[in-house]
Amino acid sequence: MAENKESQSKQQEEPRIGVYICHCGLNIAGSLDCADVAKFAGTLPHVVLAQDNRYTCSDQGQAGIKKDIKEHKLNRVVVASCSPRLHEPTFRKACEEAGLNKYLFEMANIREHCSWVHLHDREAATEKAKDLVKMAVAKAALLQPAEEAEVPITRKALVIGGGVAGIQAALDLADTGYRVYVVEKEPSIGGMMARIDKTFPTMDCSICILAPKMSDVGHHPNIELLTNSEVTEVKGYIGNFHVKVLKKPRYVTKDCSACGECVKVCPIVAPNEFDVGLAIRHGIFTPFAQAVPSTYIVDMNLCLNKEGVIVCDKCIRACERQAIKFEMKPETEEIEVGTIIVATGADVFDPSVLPNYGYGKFPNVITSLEFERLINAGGPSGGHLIRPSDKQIPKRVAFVQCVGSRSDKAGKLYCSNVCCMNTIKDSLLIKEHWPDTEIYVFYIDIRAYGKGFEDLYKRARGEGVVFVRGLPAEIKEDKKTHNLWLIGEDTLKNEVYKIKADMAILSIGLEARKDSEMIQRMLTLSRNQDGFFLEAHPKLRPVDAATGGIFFAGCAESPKDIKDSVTQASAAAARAGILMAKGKVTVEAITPVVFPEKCKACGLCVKVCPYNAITLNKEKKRIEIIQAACGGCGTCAAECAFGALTQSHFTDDQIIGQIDAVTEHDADKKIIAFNCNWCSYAGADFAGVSRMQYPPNVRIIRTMCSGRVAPKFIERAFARGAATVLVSGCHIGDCHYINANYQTQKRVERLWKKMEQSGLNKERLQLLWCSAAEGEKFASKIREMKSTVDKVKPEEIEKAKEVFKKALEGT
Amino acid sequence: MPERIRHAALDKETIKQVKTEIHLIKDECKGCGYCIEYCPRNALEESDEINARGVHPPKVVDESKCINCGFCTAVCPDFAIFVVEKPNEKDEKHAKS
Amino acid sequence: MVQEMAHPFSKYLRADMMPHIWCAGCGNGVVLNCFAHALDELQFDLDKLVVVSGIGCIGRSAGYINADSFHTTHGRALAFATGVKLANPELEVMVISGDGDLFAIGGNHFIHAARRNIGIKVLCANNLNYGMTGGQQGPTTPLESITTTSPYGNIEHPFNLVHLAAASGATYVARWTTLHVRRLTQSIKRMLEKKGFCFIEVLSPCPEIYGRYNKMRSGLEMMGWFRKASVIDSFSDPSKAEITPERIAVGEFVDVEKLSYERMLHEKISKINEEAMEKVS
Amino acid sequence: MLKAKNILTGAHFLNGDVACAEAALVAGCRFFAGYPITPATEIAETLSERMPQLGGIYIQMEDEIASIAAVIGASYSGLKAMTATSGPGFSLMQENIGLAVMTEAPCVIVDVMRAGPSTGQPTMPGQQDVMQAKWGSHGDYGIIALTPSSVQEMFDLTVEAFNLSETYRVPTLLMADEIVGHMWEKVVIPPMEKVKIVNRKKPNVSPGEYKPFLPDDDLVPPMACFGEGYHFHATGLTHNENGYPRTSSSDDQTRLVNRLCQKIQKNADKIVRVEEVMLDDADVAVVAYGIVARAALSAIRRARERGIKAGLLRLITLWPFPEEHVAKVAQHVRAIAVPEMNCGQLVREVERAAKETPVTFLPKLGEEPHTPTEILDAIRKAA
Repeated sequence: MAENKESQSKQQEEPRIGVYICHCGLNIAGSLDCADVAKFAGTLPHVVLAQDNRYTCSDQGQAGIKKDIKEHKLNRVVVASCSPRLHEPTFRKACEEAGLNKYLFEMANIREHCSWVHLHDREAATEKAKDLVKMAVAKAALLQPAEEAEVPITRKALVIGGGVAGIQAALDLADTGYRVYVVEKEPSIGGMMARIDKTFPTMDCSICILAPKMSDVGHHPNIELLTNSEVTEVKGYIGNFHVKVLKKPRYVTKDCSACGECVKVCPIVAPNEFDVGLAIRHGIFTPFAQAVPSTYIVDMNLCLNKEGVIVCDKCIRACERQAIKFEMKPETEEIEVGTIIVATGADVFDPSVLPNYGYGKFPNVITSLEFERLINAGGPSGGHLIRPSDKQIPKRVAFVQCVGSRSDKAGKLYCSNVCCMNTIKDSLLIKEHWPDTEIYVFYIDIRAYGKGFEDLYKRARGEGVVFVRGLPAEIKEDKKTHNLWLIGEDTLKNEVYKIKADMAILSIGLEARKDSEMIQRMLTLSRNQDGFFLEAHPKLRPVDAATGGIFFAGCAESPKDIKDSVTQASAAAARAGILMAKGKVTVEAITPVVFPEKCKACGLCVKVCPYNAITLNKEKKRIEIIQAACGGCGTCAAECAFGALTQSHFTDDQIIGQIDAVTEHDADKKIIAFNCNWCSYAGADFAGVSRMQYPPNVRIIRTMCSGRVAPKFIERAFARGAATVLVSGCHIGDCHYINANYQTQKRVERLWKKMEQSGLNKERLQLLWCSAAEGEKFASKIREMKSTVDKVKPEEIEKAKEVFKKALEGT
Repeated sequence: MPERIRHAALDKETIKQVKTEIHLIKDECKGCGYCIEYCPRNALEESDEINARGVHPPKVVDESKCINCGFCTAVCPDFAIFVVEKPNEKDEKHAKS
Repeated sequence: MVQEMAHPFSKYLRADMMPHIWCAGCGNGVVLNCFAHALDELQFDLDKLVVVSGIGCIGRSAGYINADSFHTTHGRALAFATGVKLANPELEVMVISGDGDLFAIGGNHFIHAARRNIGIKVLCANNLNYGMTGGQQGPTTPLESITTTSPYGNIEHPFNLVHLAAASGATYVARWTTLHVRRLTQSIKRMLEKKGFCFIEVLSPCPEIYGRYNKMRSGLEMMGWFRKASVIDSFSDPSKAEITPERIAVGEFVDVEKLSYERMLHEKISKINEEAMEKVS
Repeated sequence: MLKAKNILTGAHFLNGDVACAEAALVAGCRFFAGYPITPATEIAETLSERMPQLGGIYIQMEDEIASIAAVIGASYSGLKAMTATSGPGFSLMQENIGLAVMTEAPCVIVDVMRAGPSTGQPTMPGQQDVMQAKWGSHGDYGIIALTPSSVQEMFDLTVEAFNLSETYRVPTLLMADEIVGHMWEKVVIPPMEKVKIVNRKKPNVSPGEYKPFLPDDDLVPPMACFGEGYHFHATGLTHNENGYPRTSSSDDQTRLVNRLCQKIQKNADKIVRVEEVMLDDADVAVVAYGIVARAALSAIRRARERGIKAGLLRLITLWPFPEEHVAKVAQHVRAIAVPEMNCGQLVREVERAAKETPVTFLPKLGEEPHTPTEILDAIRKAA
């Protein structure tokens, strides 16, 4: 409590606030008037300096702030720019370097929450920006300096995904000496690289260079490999993640010697997913020869032995080691890690959605991935490029580029990054085996930007591969011969082409994993509009997630080739390693502050604390806080009826300051939103990043957890004439603070009852569970509430003011 | 693996399809129906005929469905059904030549 | 579809005793089938096998197996088998009998044979009632089951046989149902490989008698119950393996090594004789 | 295997139970299963020490039912097997004595009779089980029962019991009494080669042809044992010559039960043994067995001193009952006296055989058998 007194003394000194409005190039300035906002900021209380600049986050932007702190004796700084989830750490650092306690810095999010979501209403956006700045300034005036506590970091890492990126990251960390858990949902690690034949530009055999790394992972004393497993729950925070992993049964134990006798007798046959179905596998199988672990696996969807009844025991008899155990059950392993590397990879585009290319209809139209299996000596055709229709080696082969990439009509807008070079490599492979094959490549642009790429491209041209600019409009098939016609326009010659080919290979793009959203929710990550995970900073923190202690590697973050994946993996490993080497991390000073004189020792806060960080000392009739155990949700402060508890940096005064600022005028047109930092605030960010447009009426107040939102805040908003209030948090069960959002639900429900009893339209108070992935859910909720705002009559506003007037007392 | 499978396997001919003979000792059957109920391939069904014990013994719906898992043999309380694997034609040919 | 061929297991059965006397859907045939199957897989030397049974439906199985066999008085199979095994330890002595025979009238012999760890292998077909005498309540009849002597519902707590066997000192204890034919067969093989006292309980449908009174009129219905309720819970605590309508814990519960009675006995005999010889010389 | 101590020979001072145990070993018994009970316990105790020394099996079972069942099992495994008990245990064994009869399992059951009924007087003598010996198990069957009146005879008859049991494939009972069992006397055991030992008939046909219950002319089927490759079946159910159950055929029932009775009846002359003392000119005969016969012997001697022509017919075989011998004696004497340590059991058989000749019965209960004087008085009255 000493700290508290000290801060009170600090409070005495007059706040001198500097406000910086960032243009972020045109990201902000493009849709609102930054100069006007800055001018307005200058008029606000305690503001001694307000300016707008192009990139506040740039070095010179930061230098400016530092200079001003010294010259203008600023003791508070407000930057209005992007999401604090992105740049708060940057600016806090700048303040510290200038000798200002970083807790005296505040941000207004006028990009994700304003300019990007109100692209077409400059005036409203500008007004909203002013409000957001006003709120920030109001809070800033009440900010207090704080010292951060240190928490230990568990020196163990979790790597999600066992592709080449995950493998590299795991090996780097394990070699550094950290314990690493690798979780892979497929039966074997290896990922996409294991399925590719050769790598560009060096043309090495892909599996030949990968297999040794795979077995290193399998045998490394510091690595625990969990295949056929999925991460089902992640709780905790940087340095202290509690992870649940579901280990699905293989029905084959480690005793398996991979002799393959079981496969010979298994009566069940199915397409092998690893070969994209071009080869068959059995009910018991190993996906490919070099699989790690080599332990076989039973596909229970196909196996005849269901519900614990062994109908067919051929494999059991065939297995000398008696390694087949149909008794195996799913197990959940709980692990504690300090850092997490997300290397979940990417899916490939499914071209069957493009009717004009006839994929799925015409047997001789295949994807580049299927090609990799065909040309692979270990593949279904033993390395012979044959046409599915007649198993003949094609004389004329066509490659079609950008299938599912760079298109606003079919597939994704972005360039998938690897397809050009992959096709060039593939064309050379064909030439190598069957030199007189005629090869056509239909493209938009050839992107051979990387080291050695251009040479490879030249070589392909040299070998007579014909590059035709202009994708085919359609592919036709000769029903009898199954030969193909590719018809389109050559945009260089400006003439229509109709080229016959025995086989067409669709160079399919990469897209975000279908299950990315699950990972996003569990780890409270952000994604860009293409669905790939969003790094903390595109330039300066390219492998960090916004959430501390989490890093990205490989295609999970964006499409990239093997080299880049490996590079990023090593980078992620290094970043995680730094944290774990330090062994401790400072946590934000957002723990509770107690005012003993007000405490009645009722023990309500003790009950609601998810971390049992509060104890009730019955003799002394007071509560005690265990700072280290506190997660910083603030739900205790929200629960205390006597104002004996508050959360530092999110104090009652500060939040009420924000509420009062925003409700000063036009309150009856506004939606006061309380968003939790981890899910719903990130969700609102996601809406911004995805440029989802919604009405400008909403003003978001950020709390760490929706559990911090005390009823009195909501009541005060209504008492000051707000039209509507939104309380938004993580989904029940996904709460970043274990279960603090149960309290949110209880409190809102209590208020609804109160509103009903006092004849208020309870629709004016909304509760929204919104994950970081649900930008659209947030946007549509705002649209919905806008219509409520329009419906609310003045007398209803007045009535609410009356009902909740007690909320105006105190503070 | 997430990709949807669009092409038939190239090596599907190479898979030996087990050929089996299902032997029914009809008059031993007491008609419990276990073989019919638990055949994973539904290769059996109750016949209309009435055997020496006055019950309907099973009949083979489609022998090609049978993959010789042998469960009927193992679960029959009356030793009234068993399956033997026919030698694969190809092998036979090899054997002959 | 042909008929001439002989059933693969026919050589393990006494052709002139077939067909067996059991009802349609009775699980005893399945138990017999699995036993024959296990013998076949082990290529077991039938000259070394003695099958001993007690009284009850399954008691007839001794007569059906083509090996030396003896059909004793009610409850005494184990006592008789004890004499057989001790008199000629080379023999594999297999007791196949029912829950009533082994655990009501024969209960005392069971716990003592298990306690001594004499190398007898017990295969118990548990049909939850006295089938041969028309379906009376017995030591394994579930609570509230209707039988001809518990017309108002059984109020006697049934034995949990695997718990009883484990507590009495058996070195191998397993429970399966007649639906788990593969695992049962493997269990029987395991049992035949072991040296000490072994016990396998097989839940066996009795549709004609038990089922008739308990809403499971067909073997299929009783097998359906096994399928629904069976939970494979190997090496879990046998004391928690009571059979209830909702849950039938199946699996292997005990598999330990312990010197068998006959082994200890014959070691003693050699020991005292060697000592005596030394004294003489 | 090596024998630590060979079987006992020569003259020894033993009690009846020990003599019985030693005799069993001489007879080739290598399996004993029993349950402690007074006054037979010493037989078990002796064999628990002696069996292992000869490589035989001693096991104490959980009760007498188990004991007799194990004995039958051991017999089918090819060993000569025995159990020993007294009244209560004998009652428990009855059902499986029936099984031994039905499955024709050679085995010996020693009943050292004590005073019943029920627990009665465990340490006191009695002759109250002699009828149970014949009729104890349900159904009709033939059985052999011997009764010793001295420790030497305890030895001799135990050997005899095994021989008969092996010869006729029938459980054979040695009906001793507490006094004979606990009495110490000199016993002379001849050298092995002088002792007559009989072993069961083995089949001389191939397993294929073997019918386990197809009798020879002596009505006794040769006996294969477990593990000899004959793959035969035996059951307590009525069975045919193959040993297969025949639960509803009256022919099989009649054929089997008749043979089980007749193989004893028809061979009775070969089985039955009695001792006749001074009967040739006797006017009064005493018919006695077991320890009582010894009092009877001195009684007839004292009668002769007093000029009464008395003689003794001592029954050694109780079952089959020595009918001819009694009838023959009855024809020459005026009266017969039958002293028994019960309320009148075997006397009924004597009356049946004696036809018109009057029979007086001397019952006796309690710790002492009849005194010679008591029997002498009876002889006087009869004379």
